[in-house]
Amino acid sequence: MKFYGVSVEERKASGRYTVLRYRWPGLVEPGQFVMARAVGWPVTLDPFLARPFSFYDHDGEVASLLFEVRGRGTALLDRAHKIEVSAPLGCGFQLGSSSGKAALLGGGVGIAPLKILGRRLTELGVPHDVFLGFADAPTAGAARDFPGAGMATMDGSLGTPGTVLDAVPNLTEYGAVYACGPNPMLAAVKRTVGPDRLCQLSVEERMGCGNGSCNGCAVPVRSGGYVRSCVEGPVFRAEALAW
Amino acid sequence: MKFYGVSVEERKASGRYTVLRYRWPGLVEPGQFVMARAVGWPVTLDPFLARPFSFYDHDGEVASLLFEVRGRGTALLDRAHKIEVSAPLGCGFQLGSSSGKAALLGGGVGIAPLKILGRRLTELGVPHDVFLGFADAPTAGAARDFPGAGMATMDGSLGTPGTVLDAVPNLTEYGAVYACGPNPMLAAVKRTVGPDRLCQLSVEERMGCGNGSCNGCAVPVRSGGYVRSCVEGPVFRAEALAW
Amino acid sequence: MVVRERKTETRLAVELCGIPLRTPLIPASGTLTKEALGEVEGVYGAMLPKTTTPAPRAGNPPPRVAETYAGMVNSIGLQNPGVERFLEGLDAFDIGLPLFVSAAGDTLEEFGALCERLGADERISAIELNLSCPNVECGGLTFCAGPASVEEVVAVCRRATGKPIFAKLTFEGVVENARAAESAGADALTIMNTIPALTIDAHRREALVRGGLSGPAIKPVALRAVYDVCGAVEVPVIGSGGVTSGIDVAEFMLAGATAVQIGTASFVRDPKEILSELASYLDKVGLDTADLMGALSS
Amino acid sequence: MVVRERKTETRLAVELCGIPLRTPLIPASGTLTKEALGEVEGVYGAMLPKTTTPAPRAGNPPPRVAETYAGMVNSIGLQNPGVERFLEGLDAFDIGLPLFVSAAGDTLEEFGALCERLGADERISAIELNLSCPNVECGGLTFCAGPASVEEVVAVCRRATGKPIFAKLTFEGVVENARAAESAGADALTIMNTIPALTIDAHRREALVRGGLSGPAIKPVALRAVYDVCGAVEVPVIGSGGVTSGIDVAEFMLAGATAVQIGTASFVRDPKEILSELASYLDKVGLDTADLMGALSS
Ligand SMILES: Cc1cc2nc3c(=O)[nH]c(=O)nc-3n(C[C@H](O)[C@H](O)[C@H](O)COP(=O)(O)OP(=O)(O)OC[C@H]3O[C@@H](n4cnc5c(N)ncnc54)[C@H](O)[C@@H]3O)c2cc1C
Ligand SMILES: Cc1cc2nc3c(=O)[nH]c(=O)nc-3n(C[C@H](O)[C@H](O)[C@H](O)COP(=O)(O)OP(=O)(O)OC[C@H]3O[C@@H](n4cnc5c(N)ncnc54)[C@H](O)[C@@H]3O)c2cc1C
Ligand SMILES: Cc1cc2nc3c(=O)[nH]c(=O)nc-3n(C[C@H](O)[C@H](O)[C@H](O)COP(=O)(O)O)c2cc1C
Ligand SMILES: Cc1cc2nc3c(=O)[nH]c(=O)nc-3n(C[C@H](O)[C@H](O)[C@H](O)COP(=O)(O)O)c2cc1C
Ligand code: FES
Ligand code: FES
Repeated sequence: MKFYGVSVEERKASGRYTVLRYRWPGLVEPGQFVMARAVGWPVTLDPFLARPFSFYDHDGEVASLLFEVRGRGTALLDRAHKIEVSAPLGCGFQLGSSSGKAALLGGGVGIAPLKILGRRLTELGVPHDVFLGFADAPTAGAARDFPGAGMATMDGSLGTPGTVLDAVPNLTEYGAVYACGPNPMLAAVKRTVGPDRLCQLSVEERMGCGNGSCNGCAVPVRSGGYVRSCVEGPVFRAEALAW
Repeated sequence: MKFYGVSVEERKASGRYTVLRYRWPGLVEPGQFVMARAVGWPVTLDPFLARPFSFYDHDGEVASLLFEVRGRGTALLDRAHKIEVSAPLGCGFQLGSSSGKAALLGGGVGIAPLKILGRRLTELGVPHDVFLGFADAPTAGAARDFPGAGMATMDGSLGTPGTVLDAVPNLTEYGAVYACGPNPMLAAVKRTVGPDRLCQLSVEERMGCGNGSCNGCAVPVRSGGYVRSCVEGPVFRAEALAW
Repeated sequence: MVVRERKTETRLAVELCGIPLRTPLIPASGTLTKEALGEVEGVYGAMLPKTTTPAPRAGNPPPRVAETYAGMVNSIGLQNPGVERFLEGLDAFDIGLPLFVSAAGDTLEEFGALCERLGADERISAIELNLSCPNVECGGLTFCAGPASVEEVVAVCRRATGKPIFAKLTFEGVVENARAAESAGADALTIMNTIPALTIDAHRREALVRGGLSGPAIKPVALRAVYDVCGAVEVPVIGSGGVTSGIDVAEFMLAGATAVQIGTASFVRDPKEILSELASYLDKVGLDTADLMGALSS
Repeated sequence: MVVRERKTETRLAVELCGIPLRTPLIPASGTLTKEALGEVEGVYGAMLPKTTTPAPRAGNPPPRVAETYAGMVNSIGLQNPGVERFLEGLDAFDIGLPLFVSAAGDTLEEFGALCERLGADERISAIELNLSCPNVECGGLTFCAGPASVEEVVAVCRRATGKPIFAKLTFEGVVENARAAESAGADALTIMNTIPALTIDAHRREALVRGGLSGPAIKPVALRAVYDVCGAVEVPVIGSGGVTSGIDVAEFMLAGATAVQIGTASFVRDPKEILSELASYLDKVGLDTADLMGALSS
């Protein structure tokens, strides 16, 4: 796996999350991801593996990531001046099939790919609404980057009390649903949306390599067995997943 | 082993070596050493072990180390702003027994402990001469910190051609010899000085812990078996060593 | 420039069971996907896809990978589409290099039949028998359990094909197993596989991945296994386990290996860098890879 | 403040073979010298000096240690002054904690005689039998070679002393050996020791240290060994291998360990930090060490 060293051009807080910007010319599709780590030589042993992050935004020249500091990998990224990235990876959201208005649902750091997705849908002239779910008000600070988005917080301190699904007034008005967040949220979205509408989910599974080599990021599929979320995903049609 | 984080206050080149200075109040004896590493959290895995370095100088408040970049550990130290040190470790040179003039012999980075040793001998009023041996002229740049020292280079480009022993005009005029350098040099010093004069050698052996716990830094002794160079040494009377 | 490149080529080339390899590097089975072949051009001396089994295997449920200090634990469970679909897709791995195939069965009969099937395929230069996967229960049989079972399975495979056979062994009892594999007719030995390990998530208080440890952490264990085996057998040894840098490759060859596999390291760095580190090392010491083999002063 | 400290004490305390330990941490044999005891006040629940043998041992020639990725390889060769001088100096380790002593012999008779000698010393609370040092050839006998030899040596020691006996096993065949040690009367098992390994200096082209790998690198291997053994025996298990942080300690206890040894990590960090990480973890999850043991949800 080839990693490219890039300099962090900007780092800012967004709610409780961090947004990093770095120069990254080329094409990026919404829902694609990067494997990233703070710079190390010749490899970092501590932590050993790079970490997957969705593209938060990309304007053709500059990419940004939005992430939550969870453990060692993100803690180091949070203070790194130079990072190493391998990208763009995976299959993103399919934007082609226009079927009316789209709903974009994000939970927690799962909001990340919705930014670039919204940008691209706007470019394509696809009408869409964004709905975000957070644990509490401080985390919900990240919603500022999504003007006009509907919002829910689990503790009820901001927006609708409950999950992101509770923030959607009428799910049936949307012809397509795009969602990213913890797997239990995605399963709930799949159940709620039902089989009749286009529903695409960006799943989160532990990764080893990020380029399809290790078979580590297995996701069970309806057709039997597992597929790799880093190559066949991370975005799947809801009906393809066996959960 | 407890490590203390300290900030590097000054870093300068000395010939091909690096001199680092950091605040270190307390007592240090010439020949004692530190275990040091670039800062890591909670431990550094890369490299894993801290590295031993002689105190180069210490004025009661500020300590300095002189080192050669050899591998990963010293490469990281060479660019670190914060380092972690455990010190002072080991038994240094015995300065008590005055027996006339002393010769201080250093080879390569083995010159390190001679700086603080010379300072202390001067304070004690012990007359002494310093002799330094280097591979070549660029390395010999480190001699600038030792005004008046005799010098030899292996390639003959500066000072006497040959080893540090070749730089000493008349070894018999010295009542005591202190030496530090690669083990083969120390063995040669021991042979040349002979059994009749006080001869102390600071040896270099691979270390695990630096505080006597691992028995890794074994040096063979005349009395049989091995002793730990980090606790019983690193300075030994030449006659005690079985080489 | 052409001259210099030629020189590098000869300098890196090795021969394994009569098969010329441009470089001594081989991807470790299960660590390089066909989708990533574009990234590794010029690095390897042979190709080696993930282990194939007679029938398709779905593999183990997630989580399948977890990180550890300087390594990772995996429990993939030999996910693969089965030998027939594997062979249909094999052309993707045919990039002009000798093609080795890793094979595993649940029974002696399966091993034999698989080797016969693979042996009949002209694209395949050699078969690596995976006798050492820690993540599958082989129908009660553990083929690496001891010299007797190793000898039995290698003998069956030997009878099934005339192609070179490499026996990939685990490090437990590696020297006895290596002797057994050699005497049963293995042409080379791949030493070693992952080490059985477990990871736990203390915060969730649950076991995470029970599988095999790989990566830099295990390098000195694999290096010892290679060294010991090279002292005990005549057949060539292929090193595998924790190789992370070009210097590591050199160490395995100094220990006696003829070729060296790169697995987990390729997830965290570009294996091209490993090859160029090896080339720099050879320049520095003034040797070719072929001279390195077993060239430890002692 | 006194109240809070008291609370931490109970929260950390464990009982091992009826011996109360203030904390579940024990220094791994061979990794803490008496000269460094001042640095570790309050950290450990018991003391455990380096292995003693009947006669003095000079140990192996240098180099004895080498660094590896996230670990080190050592080949000390059980350097020690022999049991008599060891006992003369033992008071230095008597710092008000239960005192465990590690013992090794070359023969069954030596093991028996040593246990009798140590068992007669009132300062000693328990004896850890080092059946797993990879760095000495035990007069042709490898006591960890298999369940039969483990059973034999533990039985001999069991007859020699009424003191609690811990059998320290290597990870090869650890489950069978653990069952054998238990059935021969071991009161507890220490799982595990270092893993056989080798380091090579590629630049000098020489083997550096052939010995045992320890440190963070081996943690997941030790964790699996502990987990598997805890599932197979009734006696308490003491974890050893790669423990580097308080979270690691918790993982070993979740895997079933009653107490946990700190070895190599103490060379690179202050073990006090490990204890306070453990205390923070316990605060966070709201448990005492005693509740952690084996408390994996599955
Ligand atoms: C395709 C994909 C896209 C992602 N995009 C984003 C993103 O845009 N922003 C963001 O903040 N996070 C994202 N994640 C999750 C992110 O990868 C993890 O938060 C990160 O790996 C944690 O690393 P760490 O070293 O900080 O934590 P660690 O110390 O490794 O782990 C902390 C905790 O996080 C959990 N965790 C670790 N790795 C993963 C993983 N791969 N998947 C799920 N849980 C994990 C574990 O339960 C662990 O206990 C994404 C994950 C995937 C697979
Ligand atoms: C008591 C003592 C005092 C020392 N004082 C100084 C000093 O003042 N200045 C200085 O520059 N160096 C000193 N050294 C040597 C210094 O410790 C090594 O140069 C350093 O550990 C190399 O670390 P590295 O990571 O850069 O190299 P590594 O990558 O670890 O090794 C590079 C090469 O250096 C050699 N090496 C590594 N560790 C040691 C060791 N402990 N002893 C001998 N050779 C080793 C090996 O042959 C290796 O091939 C001292 C050593 C000891 C034991
Ligand atoms: C994700 C993963 C999958 C693997 N799959 C296989 C496999 O299918 N067959 C096999 O023989 N070895 C397999 N291995 C073992 C590797 O081929 C290799 O022997 C081992 O990982 C040690 O080398 P490394 O440390 O360089 O990775 C796998 C290893 C990893 C990490
Ligand atoms: C330098 C060193 C010396 C050791 N000496 C002994 C010993 O004398 N007896 C013993 O039973 N184990 C000995 N060990 C093994 C440790 O006690 C411990 O079981 C092993 O190192 C694994 O734990 P760790 O990774 O925490 O170090 C030694 C380990 C090291 C690193
Ligand atoms: S992360 Fe390795 S295959 Fe997906
Ligand atoms: S370095 Fe560990 S005893 Fe000296």
